[in-house]
Amino acid sequence: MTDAFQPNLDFTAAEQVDEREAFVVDLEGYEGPLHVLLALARTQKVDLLKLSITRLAEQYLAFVHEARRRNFSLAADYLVMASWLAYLKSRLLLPRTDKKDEEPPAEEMAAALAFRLQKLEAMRKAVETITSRPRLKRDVFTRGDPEATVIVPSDRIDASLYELMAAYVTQRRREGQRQYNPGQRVEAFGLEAARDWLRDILPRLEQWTPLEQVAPAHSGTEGPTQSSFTASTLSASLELVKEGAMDVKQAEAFAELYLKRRGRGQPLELMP
Amino acid sequence: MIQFAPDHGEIERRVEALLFAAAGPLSAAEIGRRLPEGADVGGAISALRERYQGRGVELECVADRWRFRTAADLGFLMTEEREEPRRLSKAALETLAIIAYHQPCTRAEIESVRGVSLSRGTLDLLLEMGFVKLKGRRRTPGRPVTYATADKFLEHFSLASLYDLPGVQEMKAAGLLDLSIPVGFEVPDPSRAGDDDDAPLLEGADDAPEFAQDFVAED
Amino acid sequence: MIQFAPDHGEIERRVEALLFAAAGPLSAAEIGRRLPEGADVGGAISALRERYQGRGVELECVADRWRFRTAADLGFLMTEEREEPRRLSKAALETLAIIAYHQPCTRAEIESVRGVSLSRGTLDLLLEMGFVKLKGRRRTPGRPVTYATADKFLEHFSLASLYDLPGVQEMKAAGLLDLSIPVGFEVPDPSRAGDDDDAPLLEGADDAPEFAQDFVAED
Repeated sequence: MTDAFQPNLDFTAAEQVDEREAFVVDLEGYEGPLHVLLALARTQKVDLLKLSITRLAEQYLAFVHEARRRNFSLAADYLVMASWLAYLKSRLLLPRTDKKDEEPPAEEMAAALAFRLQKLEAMRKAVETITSRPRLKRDVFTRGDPEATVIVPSDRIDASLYELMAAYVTQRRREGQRQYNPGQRVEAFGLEAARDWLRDILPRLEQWTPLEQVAPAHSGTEGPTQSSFTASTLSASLELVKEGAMDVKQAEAFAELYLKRRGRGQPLELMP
Repeated sequence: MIQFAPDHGEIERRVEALLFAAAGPLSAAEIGRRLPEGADVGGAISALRERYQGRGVELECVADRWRFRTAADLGFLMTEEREEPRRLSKAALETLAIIAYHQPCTRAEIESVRGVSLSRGTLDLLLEMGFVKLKGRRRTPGRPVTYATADKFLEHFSLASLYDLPGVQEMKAAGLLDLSIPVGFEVPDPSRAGDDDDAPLLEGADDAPEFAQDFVAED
Repeated sequence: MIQFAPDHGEIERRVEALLFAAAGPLSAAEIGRRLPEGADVGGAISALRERYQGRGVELECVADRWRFRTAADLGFLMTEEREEPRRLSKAALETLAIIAYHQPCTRAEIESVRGVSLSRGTLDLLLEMGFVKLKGRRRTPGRPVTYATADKFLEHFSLASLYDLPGVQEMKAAGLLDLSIPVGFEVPDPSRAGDDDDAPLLEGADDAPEFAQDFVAED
């Protein structure tokens, strides 16, 4: 059965055979089993729906055989397709049993395969027709120099879901890198903690105390830096000032800052 | 400046000026918004289209919007303006075509038409180029995301709308754009085999290459 | 394609196309260089000038160079203000993405993901565009305002609900998470942000229902 076709797959024979009939085993040229099947089906030169599936199966199996003989490492999907086609072919050739079968009739499966090939072929043709259309910036050109005051279609915002996704992932990646890099890690004295710290020592702040003395002291190499302690303590103290729990004063810009608990009924002290 | 009740000719002039000045295609509504109430934008566009017919510059409809562009047969003159097109691989073009003709469709459906799994980079290139967009989710189990073409696809290939895709009516009539697989039809789909319990089958095939040869040998 | 001895009409077409597609004004010599030897550029320009006389677009000469421009009396059509930006800035898009996936979230949380402080205009712009809305206040010290996406966000991105936002699977499928998925990378599902699992924390929520939803146990 395969005799009629087999020579075409043979490389030595292929050289003597008419180019159009030669079917050279070149896996690189194919995307997958369906693409190979489509190429094979074309050699039958019939309407894809009237395709001889048995013949197609033979051709494909011969193709796989040849490819393997030539030491191509065949992808699993080629082999899966081969076994399925062999199975389909055997079912098509065997006399039909009337036994209640769970599977659909082989003819139906064959027709469906032909349909799939037809569909792929249609898409192939579509690619050809679409790409032969006049293409922007290759065949047709829009205004090279639109007027300075461009009319911007105002009801459109150019942002696709893809861009949104991409923007999200980029940032999360950045975030991951930031957190992963220990060298860049800056441990800060949290505002929360600063507030708690202040509330704790507030009762003791009866006198004007410099900010530096109020802020927790940096110890060892671990933990937040002294400037973080100072900055957070200042921020937290301003909140407490706003709440009316304490006062703050500074003689002039860059001068020492003093903090003090606000006494009940005590008038706001003027700056010295 | 004629501000009140401009006649047809004046409306046509204004539409012409707007389309010329615009950086991108404009819809009739977008044009109309800049014209006096009740202006016959459609009529003006038809008149302009006729006027520019066969000229070096033509008026065309892309993605339901209008734009002036150079005549297709004069592309060879624009050596300086031409941009080296980003070459799309065969796989990318096929994927684009499948999405264009079947939209909205899922990744699995694209893979099922092509019979191979989509390699990395194929879809994201199309997405990045703005030819394809995420459309929504299929209301089926797993709620897969669906893809559709974006306006830029139509603009790039000078298509007025999706109805103008070459051969779309014929394909539809022939039932070729149906994504539902015929009842009981199961071609092994390796692209999806990895995702479920078919995985052992694949491993088996890899480990035992004789597997297929056996069938061939028996022939 | 007429390559040999194109007639006057054809030369005129070509000059028209060249002037239209050029990024700046062209001199007669520059045009002539792209036309067949001996083509009457001057004649073509005169003919075009006459053809466009009184139209919405005119051919004008500046410093011995030629260009198309919209008729001077139609300038008023072009001075329209932009109503909305055409493209979202990178910062705006990134901010929108974080709000979409992490909503409701506070300004500080957005900044913590982005690693940079948020400029005032970014959030305002998103609010103004209706993509984002104020959601409530976090019940943490300082009671920071939380942000969430508004309906217009769903509309613009054609999403039926927040449940339809692409998740990790789609990000992978789009090739965005190909190589180095950060350890522990998870994309929150914003559609579940509203789940009221924190029942004990609902006290006092009567007057401000959003607060409860926004609450995140920080300890």
